[in-house]
Amino acid sequence: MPKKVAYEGRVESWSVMDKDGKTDEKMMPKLSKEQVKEMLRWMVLARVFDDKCFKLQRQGRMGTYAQSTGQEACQIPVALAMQEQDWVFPCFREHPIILMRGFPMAQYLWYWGGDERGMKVPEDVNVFPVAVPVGTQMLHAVGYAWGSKLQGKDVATVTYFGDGGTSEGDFHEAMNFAGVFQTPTLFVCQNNQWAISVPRKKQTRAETLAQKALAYGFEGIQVDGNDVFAVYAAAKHALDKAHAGKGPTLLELMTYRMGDHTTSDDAKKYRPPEEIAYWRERDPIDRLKKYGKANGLWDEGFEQKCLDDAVATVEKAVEAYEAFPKPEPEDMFKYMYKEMTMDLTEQMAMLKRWLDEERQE
Amino acid sequence: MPKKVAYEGRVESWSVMDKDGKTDEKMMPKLSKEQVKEMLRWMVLARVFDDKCFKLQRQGRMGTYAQSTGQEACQIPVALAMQEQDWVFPCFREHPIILMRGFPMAQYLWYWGGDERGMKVPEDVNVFPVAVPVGTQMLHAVGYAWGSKLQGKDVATVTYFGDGGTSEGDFHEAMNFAGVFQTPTLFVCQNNQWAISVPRKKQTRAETLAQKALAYGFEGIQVDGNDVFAVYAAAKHALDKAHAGKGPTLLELMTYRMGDHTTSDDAKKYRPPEEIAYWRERDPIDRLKKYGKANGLWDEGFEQKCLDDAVATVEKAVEAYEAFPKPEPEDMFKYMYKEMTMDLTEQMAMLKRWLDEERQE
Amino acid sequence: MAMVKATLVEAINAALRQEMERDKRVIVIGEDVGKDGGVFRVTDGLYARFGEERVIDTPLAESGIVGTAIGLAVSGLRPVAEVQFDGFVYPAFDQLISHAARIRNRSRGRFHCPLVLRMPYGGGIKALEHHSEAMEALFVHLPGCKVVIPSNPYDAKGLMVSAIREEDPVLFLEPKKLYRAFKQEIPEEPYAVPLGEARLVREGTDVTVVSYGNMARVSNDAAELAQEQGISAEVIDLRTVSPLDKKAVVDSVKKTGRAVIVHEAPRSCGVGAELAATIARRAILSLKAPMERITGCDIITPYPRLEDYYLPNPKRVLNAIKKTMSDF
Amino acid sequence: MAMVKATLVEAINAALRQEMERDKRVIVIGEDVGKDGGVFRVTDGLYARFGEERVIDTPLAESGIVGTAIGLAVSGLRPVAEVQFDGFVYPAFDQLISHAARIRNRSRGRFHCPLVLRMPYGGGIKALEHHSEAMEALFVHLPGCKVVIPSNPYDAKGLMVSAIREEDPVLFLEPKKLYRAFKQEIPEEPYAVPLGEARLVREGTDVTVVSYGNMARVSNDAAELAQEQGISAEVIDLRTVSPLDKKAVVDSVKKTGRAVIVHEAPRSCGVGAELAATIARRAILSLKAPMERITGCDIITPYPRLEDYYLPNPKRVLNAIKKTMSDF
Ligand SMILES: Cc1ncc(C[n+]2csc(CCOP(=O)(O)OP(=O)(O)O)c2C)c(N)n1
Ligand SMILES: Cc1ncc(C[n+]2csc(CCOP(=O)(O)OP(=O)(O)O)c2C)c(N)n1
Ligand SMILES: [Mg+2]
Ligand SMILES: [Mg+2]
Repeated sequence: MPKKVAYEGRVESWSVMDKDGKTDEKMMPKLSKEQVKEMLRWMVLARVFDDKCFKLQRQGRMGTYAQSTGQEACQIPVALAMQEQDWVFPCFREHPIILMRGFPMAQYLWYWGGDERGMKVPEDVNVFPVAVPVGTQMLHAVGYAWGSKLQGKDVATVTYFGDGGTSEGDFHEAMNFAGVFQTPTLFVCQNNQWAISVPRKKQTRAETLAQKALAYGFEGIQVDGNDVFAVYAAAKHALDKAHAGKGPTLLELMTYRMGDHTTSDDAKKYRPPEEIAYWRERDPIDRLKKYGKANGLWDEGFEQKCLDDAVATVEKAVEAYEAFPKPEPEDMFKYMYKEMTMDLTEQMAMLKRWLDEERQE
Repeated sequence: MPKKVAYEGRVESWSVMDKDGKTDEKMMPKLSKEQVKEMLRWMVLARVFDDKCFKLQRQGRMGTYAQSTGQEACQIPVALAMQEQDWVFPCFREHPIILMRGFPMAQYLWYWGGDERGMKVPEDVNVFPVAVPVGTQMLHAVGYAWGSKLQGKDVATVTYFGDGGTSEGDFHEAMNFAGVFQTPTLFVCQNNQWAISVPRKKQTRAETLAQKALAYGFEGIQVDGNDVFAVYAAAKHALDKAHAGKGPTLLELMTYRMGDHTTSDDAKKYRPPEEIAYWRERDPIDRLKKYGKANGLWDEGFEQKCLDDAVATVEKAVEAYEAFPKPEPEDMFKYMYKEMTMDLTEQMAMLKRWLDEERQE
Repeated sequence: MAMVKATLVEAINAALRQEMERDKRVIVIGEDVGKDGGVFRVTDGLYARFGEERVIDTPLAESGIVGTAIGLAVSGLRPVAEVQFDGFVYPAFDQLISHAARIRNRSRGRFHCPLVLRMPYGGGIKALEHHSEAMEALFVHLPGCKVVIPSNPYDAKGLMVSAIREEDPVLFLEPKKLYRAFKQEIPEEPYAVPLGEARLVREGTDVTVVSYGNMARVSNDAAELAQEQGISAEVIDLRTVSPLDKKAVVDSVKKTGRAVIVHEAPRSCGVGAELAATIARRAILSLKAPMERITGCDIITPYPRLEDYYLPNPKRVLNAIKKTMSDF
Repeated sequence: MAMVKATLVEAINAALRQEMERDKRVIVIGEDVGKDGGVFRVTDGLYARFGEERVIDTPLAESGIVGTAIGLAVSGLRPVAEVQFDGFVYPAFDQLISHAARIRNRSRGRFHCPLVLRMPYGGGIKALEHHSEAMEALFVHLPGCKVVIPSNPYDAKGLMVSAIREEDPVLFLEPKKLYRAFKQEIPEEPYAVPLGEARLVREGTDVTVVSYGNMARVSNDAAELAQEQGISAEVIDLRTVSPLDKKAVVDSVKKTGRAVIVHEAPRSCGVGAELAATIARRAILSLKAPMERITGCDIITPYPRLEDYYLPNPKRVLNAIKKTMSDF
């Protein structure tokens, strides 16, 4: 009758490749040569895209932008592990996976350029709109997965959030609903060590973020998030479970936000340079390049071609982005409801009058 | 480099006394004979109070009421373990601890009779008002503990909530803030197996509620909540920690809501009678009585006196409750702000005019 | 058409049942909506009839209910979610305002959210704190949801049918006071009452009384008292406060020249303010007297002992009607 | 009195610093308020000056910030909490409405909640979605909080000093567009501008323009344009929208006989509706023309590309002013 153990839980930590690109064969997931090359191509494209967006913002050609540099390996392998019918419910730093899931790049730029039409997701792209309020999107992912399950559809959902996002009440409610209804949902926490200026250790007292899954009765795994192979293996494991009806999984991907929080932020105010140097040595693209070279998957020519192709793709998208005509003021009214209400019709007319009057003077 | 263990956590389960009142001496907390008797006295009083409130409601002499019968041992020992300067932040089923902390019984009845003056807590009673919105009060307890700590005061806070309450986002945010700021807070979850008609196992997939503490990096303990000694031991342990600056603790007290959810509910619609029978055999008062008798702490005369005293106390309080004059309509306006705004002054005058007009006709 | 006598609870229950029969995408979720049938028994019998895959008890978490309902809706279902009491909608406010109300606009029509969020609404039943709120104005002010508040079983059923068939989020606020207050003959078959159209409860010539929910009944009682005193009051029941049928209100005031607006929600920035502002803009030249607003005060809804003082009643409305009869 | 030139950011920063020096119970909490000094740098330097026990970065959780701030306040401190942007206050809505706003009333004065909740407010800076909201009406409608929206550095400092010294919760909404728009001479020393008193920005005789926040500036610009056209507009800056200084507004309209109300929040059930309803009740006989409301539309605040169409501007206000000049 004395003290007994009522519960024991544990969290594994997965990594496959070290910082020099050497892999642990026992842990190495099955991936074809072509798949590995595909990952490199997408990661390079994402990096080039990111650099370009940063520059566009600085040149006043785009609005506030949140860079993903350094976090590519948290996303590209997940896209690879997903089935076609699966959905992504992103936060706002998920450019790599959004693009790899087929979102047209030029249109995606419209969004960051401040145009709602950027989030008129094409019908065949299984991505939900960018969610700006931190923590809110996970519930949508759980609801979508739950709904698919109720309809007998074999669809898993993947939702992204940061270390900071785990503090919001909605994270808790999403994880709990996922556990209770055993929804096929993969929760991907990109633990990039910072929520703007707040370091991970001030965000929660928990030793790992992965262990938060224990509170909901499902599996959490901590993964080297700058290691494409570890991320792929963990995502595959979680998605296989999801598709097999075995419920949700939380992955904590250990990574680093290499840039400022957004183009409005100046991380120098709060981050030590040593930390950045530490993580620069663990750059996910460099690691994959080392692996590829050491294993005879590619040479420098291939890498250069990845880069050249990426630059060309991005430049073309930017051109299309900038050529896009301005939205019409009517658009502000037309999508409030399926049919415009009388009030909105009147207000739209009123606004038109105002605009006419303003133009006249 | 392969799979490593990133985290291991465990939750203990504590119990001291079995259902027949036999205790495990190794686990038995230090309590004087007088303290044990005090616990019985208060538990009996709480039970008598509860029965009376139920009847008052049925007779139309009081409003909707939430019974605490069966959960006395979750509260009385905690009050005993608290220091005088500590505070309670209750939910709505905490009559036993609220009364034991010194809240005048007649005034407490006003609250349940639908009169705000019932929650004008006396200056020397360290109890925060009843919180009706589930899950919200824990944040206040954490804030109060945090504030006391910042002011260098040695105050711990105790907050109560149910199994259902653990599902709200605010529970998560409260637990997380408590962990991060290491506030001297005792989280008491009365797991009475039901949240109205929703059984514990549909509330969360977690095997225990206590393990939810692991997500915030602090200790959670599952305790037999119908065992005064186990609850006392666990509360004392947690409060000693809190006062020693060692942060928060979560206790999951395993108990049972013997009555309906409230006087508006009919639990027969959703609960099996066997379950009630099972728990009736584990009644916390009966168990303590058996212990007291077996250990020569008291005889039936003492028990009868507890009961008689309780009845007398409650009857007196009910008399005072019913003799209390009606509140004035002005009261609705006077406590909105420290000073009434111009608008409120006008609205109060308007209301008075209305009432005059209504009376005239 | 076969008719049945039904309370408001029964009318909504029938709408839910029939729509669930008609369309298997319709599901019901919420706290205690299953076996228990909801704390007011509005979902009674649905669990037995449709099973636990379509009538689902959720954990106790309102943001979770609304947030997952958004996902359910986007996935192709038509969730009818319940918040157990009006006062507990606030935890879900962010999901409602930041997501349910915006998904169509944010995605320029690619996604939309056919979600009905039901909740027991308003005062008058002497309940605990937070169980008697009237917060409709929040959802009138922040756009993207429609907001329905029925005043009788007939409308309740028809409006619920429409709400379920809507392609956008609808808040369906059910006046607790009316749940079992009276029965009314309603068609047994499903029928739709359109959202956004006020109902003329009673024709009159001297003054227009605009209201909704339980206050529509209070207003009608007041109109009857007024009739006894020779005043002919026209009573308009808005039925939905978003969209607001301003035309019906303005036309009536243009006819009568006087207006009394009645609601139980707090006064400042309430629906009454919007109506008064609208009338002042569009019918000011018709006004023969200042408009009167009979509303809740700008205070916390009082507990039962003071509640009767707080809630507008027929006498109060009658006095306002009489006041408008003294012209400028 | 020594004067300094300050932006709105600097003015609020000075108020915070000086009040923290005066009263050691004042603490600052929020996301990134510490080393980072807040995303708009409003709390810049406070962390260095007062240390991590008084300037505290919290986890990313708005309900947690407001909920614990309530406890902090009741424990004897005077928290100044920050929500990082107006659009992120909704997760804290329940704690604000159900608790901060009610604790005094619920306990009949035994407890109260001296909490200041600051947040960057409103549009005009071409920000991402949810970063340009104007949701003040919610807190005017549901009572228990005071709501301040300054339009210039002088008022901002004085109002912040008052807010911190208040015994009840104050929402302090800081117009982003004005953060660094201009500098103004303000006293170096602390001074208090009382809550609930409007400011007469500009006297006039023909029409009253009522506004607050950035729109007070827009209104003043419009008044200048009107002046050029021979119209004398009186401009009132409400400064606090709860309590509302209705007297100032009504008195002015009684004088001018015309009213234009300007805000950037959505129109329906906004502060403008309340003002129009109030004027229609109390000054209707003085009105020479229908009132005009120039407000945001009942739509989701658009993204940067369409934002300029949405936000009221001086020309729009001028046109409304001119419209009121054509009498009935
Ligand atoms: C509800 C809410 N609060 C605050 C913000 C402002 N904000 C945007 S991102 C961010 C930090 C997010 O940190 P994390 O979740 O770790 O994601 P990361 O930015 O590191 O990818 C904050 C505070 C927001 N967008 N939503
Ligand atoms: C936010 C909120 N949602 C819903 C309710 C209605 N409600 C009151 S008590 C309750 C169940 C509470 O269950 P639990 O937390 O287990 O406490 P217990 O009643 O069992 O003591 C519900 C759903 C509420 N009061 N607050
Ligand atoms: Mg982060
Ligand atoms: Mg329970």
